[in-house]
Amino acid sequence: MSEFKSGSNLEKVLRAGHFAFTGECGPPTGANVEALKKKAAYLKGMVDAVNITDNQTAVVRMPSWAASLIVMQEGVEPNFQMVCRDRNRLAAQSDVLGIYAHGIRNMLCLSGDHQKFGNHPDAKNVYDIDSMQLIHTVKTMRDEGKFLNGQDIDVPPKIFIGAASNPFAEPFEYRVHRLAKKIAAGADFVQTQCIYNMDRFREFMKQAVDMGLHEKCYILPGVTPMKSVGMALYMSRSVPGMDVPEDLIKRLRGAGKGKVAEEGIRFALEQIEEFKEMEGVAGVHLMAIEWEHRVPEIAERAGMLPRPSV
Amino acid sequence: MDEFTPRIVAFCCSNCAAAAATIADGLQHVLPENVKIIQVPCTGRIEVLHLLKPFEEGADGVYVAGCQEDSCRYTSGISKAARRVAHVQKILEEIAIEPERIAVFNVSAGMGHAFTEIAREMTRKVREIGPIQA
Amino acid sequence: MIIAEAKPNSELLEMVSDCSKVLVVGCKGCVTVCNVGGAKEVGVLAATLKIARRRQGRTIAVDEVTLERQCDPEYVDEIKDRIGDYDAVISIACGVGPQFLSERYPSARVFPGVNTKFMGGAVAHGVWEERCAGCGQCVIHNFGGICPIARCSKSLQNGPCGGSDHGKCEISKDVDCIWDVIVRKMMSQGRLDELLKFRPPKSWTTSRDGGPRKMIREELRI
Amino acid sequence: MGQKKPTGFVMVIGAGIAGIQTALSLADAGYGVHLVERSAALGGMIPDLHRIYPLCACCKLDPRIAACEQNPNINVLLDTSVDDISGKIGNFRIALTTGEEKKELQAGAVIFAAGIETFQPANLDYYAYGSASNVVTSVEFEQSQKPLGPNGGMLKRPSDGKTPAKIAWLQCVGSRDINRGDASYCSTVCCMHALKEAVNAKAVNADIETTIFFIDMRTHGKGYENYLNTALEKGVQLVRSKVHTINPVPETGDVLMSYADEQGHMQEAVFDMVVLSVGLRPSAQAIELARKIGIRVDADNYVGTEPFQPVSTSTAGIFVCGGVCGPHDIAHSLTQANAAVAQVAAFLDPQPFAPALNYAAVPAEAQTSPGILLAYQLCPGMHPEIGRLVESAAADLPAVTDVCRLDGDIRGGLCEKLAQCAAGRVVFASCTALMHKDSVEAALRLSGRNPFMYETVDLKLLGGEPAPATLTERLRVGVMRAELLSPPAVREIPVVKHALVVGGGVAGMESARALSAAGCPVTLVEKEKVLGGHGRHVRATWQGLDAQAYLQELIRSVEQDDNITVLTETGVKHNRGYAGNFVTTVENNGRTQEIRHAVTILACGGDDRSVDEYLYGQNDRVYLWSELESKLVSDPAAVENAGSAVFIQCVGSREKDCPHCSNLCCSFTVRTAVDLKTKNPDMKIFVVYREMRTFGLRENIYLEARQKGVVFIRYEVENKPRIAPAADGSGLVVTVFDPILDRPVSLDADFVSLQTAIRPTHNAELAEIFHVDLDADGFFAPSPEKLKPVDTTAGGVFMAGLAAYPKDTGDAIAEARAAAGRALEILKQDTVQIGGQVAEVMPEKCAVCCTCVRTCPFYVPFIDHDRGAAYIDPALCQGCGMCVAECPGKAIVMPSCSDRMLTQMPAALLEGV
Repeated sequence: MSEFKSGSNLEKVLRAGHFAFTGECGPPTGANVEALKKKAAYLKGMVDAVNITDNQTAVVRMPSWAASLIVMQEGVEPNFQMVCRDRNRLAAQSDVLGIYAHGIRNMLCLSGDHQKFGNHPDAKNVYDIDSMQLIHTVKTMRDEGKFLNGQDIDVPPKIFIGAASNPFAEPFEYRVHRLAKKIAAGADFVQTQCIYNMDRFREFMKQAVDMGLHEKCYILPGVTPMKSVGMALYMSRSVPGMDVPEDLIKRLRGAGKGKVAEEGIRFALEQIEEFKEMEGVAGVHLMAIEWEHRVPEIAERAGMLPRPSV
Repeated sequence: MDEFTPRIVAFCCSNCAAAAATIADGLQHVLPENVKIIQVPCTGRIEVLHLLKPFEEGADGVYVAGCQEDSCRYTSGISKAARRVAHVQKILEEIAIEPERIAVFNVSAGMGHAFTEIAREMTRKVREIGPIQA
Repeated sequence: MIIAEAKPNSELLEMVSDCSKVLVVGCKGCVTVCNVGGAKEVGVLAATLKIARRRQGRTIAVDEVTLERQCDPEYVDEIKDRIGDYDAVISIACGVGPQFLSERYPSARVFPGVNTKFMGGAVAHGVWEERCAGCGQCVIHNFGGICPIARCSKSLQNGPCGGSDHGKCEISKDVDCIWDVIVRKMMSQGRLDELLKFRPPKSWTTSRDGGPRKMIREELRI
Repeated sequence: MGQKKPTGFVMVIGAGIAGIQTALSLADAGYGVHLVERSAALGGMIPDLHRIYPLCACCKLDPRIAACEQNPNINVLLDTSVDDISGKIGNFRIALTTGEEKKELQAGAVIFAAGIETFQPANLDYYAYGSASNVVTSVEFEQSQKPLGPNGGMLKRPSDGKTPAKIAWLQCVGSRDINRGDASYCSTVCCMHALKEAVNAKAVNADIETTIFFIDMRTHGKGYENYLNTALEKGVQLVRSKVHTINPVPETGDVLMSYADEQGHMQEAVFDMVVLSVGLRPSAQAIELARKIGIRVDADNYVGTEPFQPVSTSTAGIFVCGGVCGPHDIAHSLTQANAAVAQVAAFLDPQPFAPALNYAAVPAEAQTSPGILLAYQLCPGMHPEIGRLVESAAADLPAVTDVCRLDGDIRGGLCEKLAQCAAGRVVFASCTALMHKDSVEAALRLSGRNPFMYETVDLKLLGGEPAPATLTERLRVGVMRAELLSPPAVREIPVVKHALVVGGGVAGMESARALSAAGCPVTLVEKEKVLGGHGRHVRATWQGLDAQAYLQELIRSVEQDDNITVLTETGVKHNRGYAGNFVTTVENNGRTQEIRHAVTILACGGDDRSVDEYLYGQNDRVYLWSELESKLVSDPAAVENAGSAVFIQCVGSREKDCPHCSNLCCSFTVRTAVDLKTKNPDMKIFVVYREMRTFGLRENIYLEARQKGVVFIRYEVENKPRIAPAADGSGLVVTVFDPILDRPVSLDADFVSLQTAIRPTHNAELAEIFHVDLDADGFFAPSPEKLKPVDTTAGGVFMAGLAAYPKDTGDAIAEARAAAGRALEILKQDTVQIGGQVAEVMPEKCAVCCTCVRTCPFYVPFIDHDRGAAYIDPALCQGCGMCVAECPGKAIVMPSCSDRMLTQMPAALLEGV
């Protein structure tokens, strides 16, 4: 077996052929370390790594790198997220060096939500480089030991490079190609947008497998349990690129009062069961947004426990 | 105290003017003296500046009387005029003047009576708002 | 051309609140064509200022002039004999105009009467859209002749992002996702492979990021 | 235009309104015209009239007379009688006597326009005319109504100068009366004439009682029925009766009228004065001349014409119009005059005396000095004080440099004044100023001024009473507008020598044929698959001639005419441009094409309306009249063998939802009844009617029908006839209340024919496309300039046939040719002057931004790359001003409605508040 690219827990789990299970945690909108630690505690031992979001939805929060360090101290492996909206290429490369220096080994490269709908819509965005270029930059830094300008890096950062993919955004037929492009640019693993439309995801995965993308990269579909009918409707109507089938909404409605959340979790569990069997799927990325305390239960019921130790 | 008589300038197309003349001839319905008419071939000829000028000269109200939307001889004259009136309303609002001081009316051919009605209606409305200059 | 929009009259009124004699300067260039700074608008602004002042029970003298272009010194020069007569000069040209006026007439108080928006064109009468960001290094041939720098909200060169929603951008249902347009066009032309090529980070030295720009054509200099 | 024809002058005999119109039209079309008048003045009978229906038009004749006198192509010969005419078509020799002097003139064509005389009732003692001074003729009464007449417009009765409180009109004096009046026909005009006199009497004093004693109220013309209804609203009373005798009441000077009412009961009534509505007779001298030169004269002593050649005499090259060929109203006389022009143009090319009176091209530097001439004209009906007020108002207006009062000849008077003063602009104030637009423009042209530098001020509202404040304000605004005028450029645009005729019925085809004969190419557009229109349902003319044979010949000749392009199944989509240069888009099965043409004739037809009364649609023995006619054409035996028939008149007509009279239905009914009776004398025929309107010579067949035993029963609209299937199922029974018997009667009918209203079919749609107005009944409205019966409200657009108003085939043919005649006046010009209300681009200001290109509703502006600026073709510009308003660079101007005017008017107007 060849050398690990980063040696992160996530990389090891995946490389060992285990069905990976990652979680997600949003940093506080303040310096509330305790709250963060509390969230981390729910996740500890339940997942292989936790995505730490980067000013998600363009709302100012504790920085991703700082929160990553805190959860790491709590014994949880972070998956540091970085968006291109807020950094130019100088800051981006600098931050990569910084997180690596502090022991962070996973990084998810994103374009970032536009600031227009965040809490600072008057901000000027950066977008010096895009997510694709960020992936390529980190790869170049790691594998070639060079900055974007070609200058050598003293100690190159060994990062397990992640990318995002939205299998449902339009134009649909281009999505798998764009995934291929990200993999070519240097993505080691891919986490997708939350999946609800299983039919279309199956089709997407089939295309990916046909193109052999699963052999070049670990693909982790995203799962977000629906907490309520309102959430389902909001996701369906207001979140760009989200595909929530009408059947699912009906199913949640049919669950009856007080039982919708349970129905949402059941659907998530069914999804996870299917992903386990689906060709090319290497794990699941569980985005239990502001529902971290339910992760242990979901992990348990999904048969994900205990997490392998590698 | 004397009742305030608003000074009003009305822009009307030749179609309306003809209607007004007919009615005035036949039924003795004459325009109120405080309403002054400027006749144009079509209300589409009236510019934003033309609508502003009377206010600059001290008018308390301005209106445009044109054809029905679907019967403008020049097809889109009155709808153009209506948009310009809306634009002038926006300008008036921005400079803290009641936008209701300007309006647009549609008059069917042969509705001379309505034409004089409009003049009275506008006079009443502007009287309610009061003089443009305190 | 350069597209601009009129500033709210309330803002302009505030700008010149302490002035009693104002010159409104129009421009016969782009702003005339986009209906914001030509002779007609000069007249409208002048009348508006006068009406507003009348309402306040004050007077204001407003003169009007429309220059051929405010971005050439010869035309700016044309008002040299009268500019001293005014408390304020409102230029309703693009951002270039008031600056050329300020530079040429150091003692004049020059106010911008319009907000300069973007470089674009009329897609329909009364509807203008941005087309060019002036990045200084045109790359539209890589994208089916469509510029993602100017027209993608995130200026992505390897789009579209996950926010593309049924052909619309995540920022608004009224904004097309230009990457959706690019992808469909390239697909219809059978050139998808070109899009799959990785586009490395762009050099922004030629754009605004490279500092104030200047162009010298030696062969033209006198 | 066309093949070689002889050239020549034209002789017009008689200078009444018809003769004058003929001469002017011919001169406009390039002919040298000899206008011969027996009396010492032009004008004929019109100067005696107070008002001409429907509006005051007394001032319309004077400008025409002046135009005749001034036109170098009209040779006016007053005090001149025609002694003899010899030679033949293309080369007539006319022997004349002027005073004592005899001379001979040559002409290629002759038009008989010698007019009418009125019946002299002096011989009829039972009318007491001559013996009772308060019995006057309608002509005398009208003269006394004239404000400039002997009584100054105040009604006075002759015996004692007392203002009459009760006036009676007695109709049909010398008409519809073989026994005593020696004329069997109806004089057509007297009903309207009496109504007009009564209405005008009431206008002077609403308390005057006005009563009209009549047989049938014949208001069959365009707008006439409406006038009748208005008269009734104003309190004019009508008494259906037969007048027995009129006797003076010796002590009082009053007049006692004895009459039999409808039920035959004798009645008496006393009036302050009685007006005899005297009938019309053709000019005796003209008829004498006609007989002498061998022109056929008909039984009623009029020059004989055929319905299919309504203005032709029996001698080729000699035409006739006006009262000499029948008792006609003014509109019809003018229509005939224009038709005669078209007839002349068909075989004779113009030979002018002098180059046409072409207005010199307006020099670029036309005089447009800011000085204003205020010219005013006072209608005879106006208070003389108004003149003084105008003068004093003018004195307070500094911009007015000159003032003058015009009488009669507006153009001449203005020219004279302009020659003496330096004013560059004119403000013309008059009762209906718009009517004199042409005269004012012509005077400006002739005086080297820009013809569009004038404004009009309407004095009409001021009526008889002076209203100083209103008058002053109106003049002030008018003068101000004139001050703010900017001189528009005047351009010469070539006339497109092509005509468009819309509608392929009789009128459309006749127009096309007349234009083609005069050498003008025509495009004839018809919506349906075949030509013929409503004419396909017409069996016979009222004179009894075969209309189908005529129609087939007409269709054949139109289809074979190389000069006429017939487009069937084709609709009109769009029209723009000006008289002289129109562009019309037509569509055939989805394919569109553009036609360029100088003139348009709208002859888009009409149809008898369907109704849901009288069992129509429920019983197959009930026909609409068009259906009956079609049946008479296709299967006459079925109708002719019927045992009985009932004709019901005014069905769905002259009622609230369709108030006009359809004009020809009465004549149709009596014609059909006569023909059926001739074929089958045993057939019982009943005509159930409200008024029998067999006007003019049509009265003769009404008489014939009665003689043949056709029974006429009158009904009131409030008590309509009822119809039911016969009890034995054999036919129908019509029940009607007979006012003479004073009880209901039941009539058996094997079939019933319903004479329903004729209404226009496509007018609404075409009015919009061709920018013309409709009248209250949905027919094309006549030009506001009056006395132009075939002109629509838009220049260069004419009307003919049922779309203009219901009329029979003969009248439709006359009208169609008249429309062609009017059209030829434009087509014969090489150029037209365009200016006035058009937008113009000033290239130096144009930013070529395309705003005008995008905003013009008619797609006229385009970017002319050679000029580097937008260009607006003045010949196509419709003058709405949209582009002027939209242009962001203020590069488009419209002198007739300038920014200067619109921005300065508010201040000036508000000054007056």
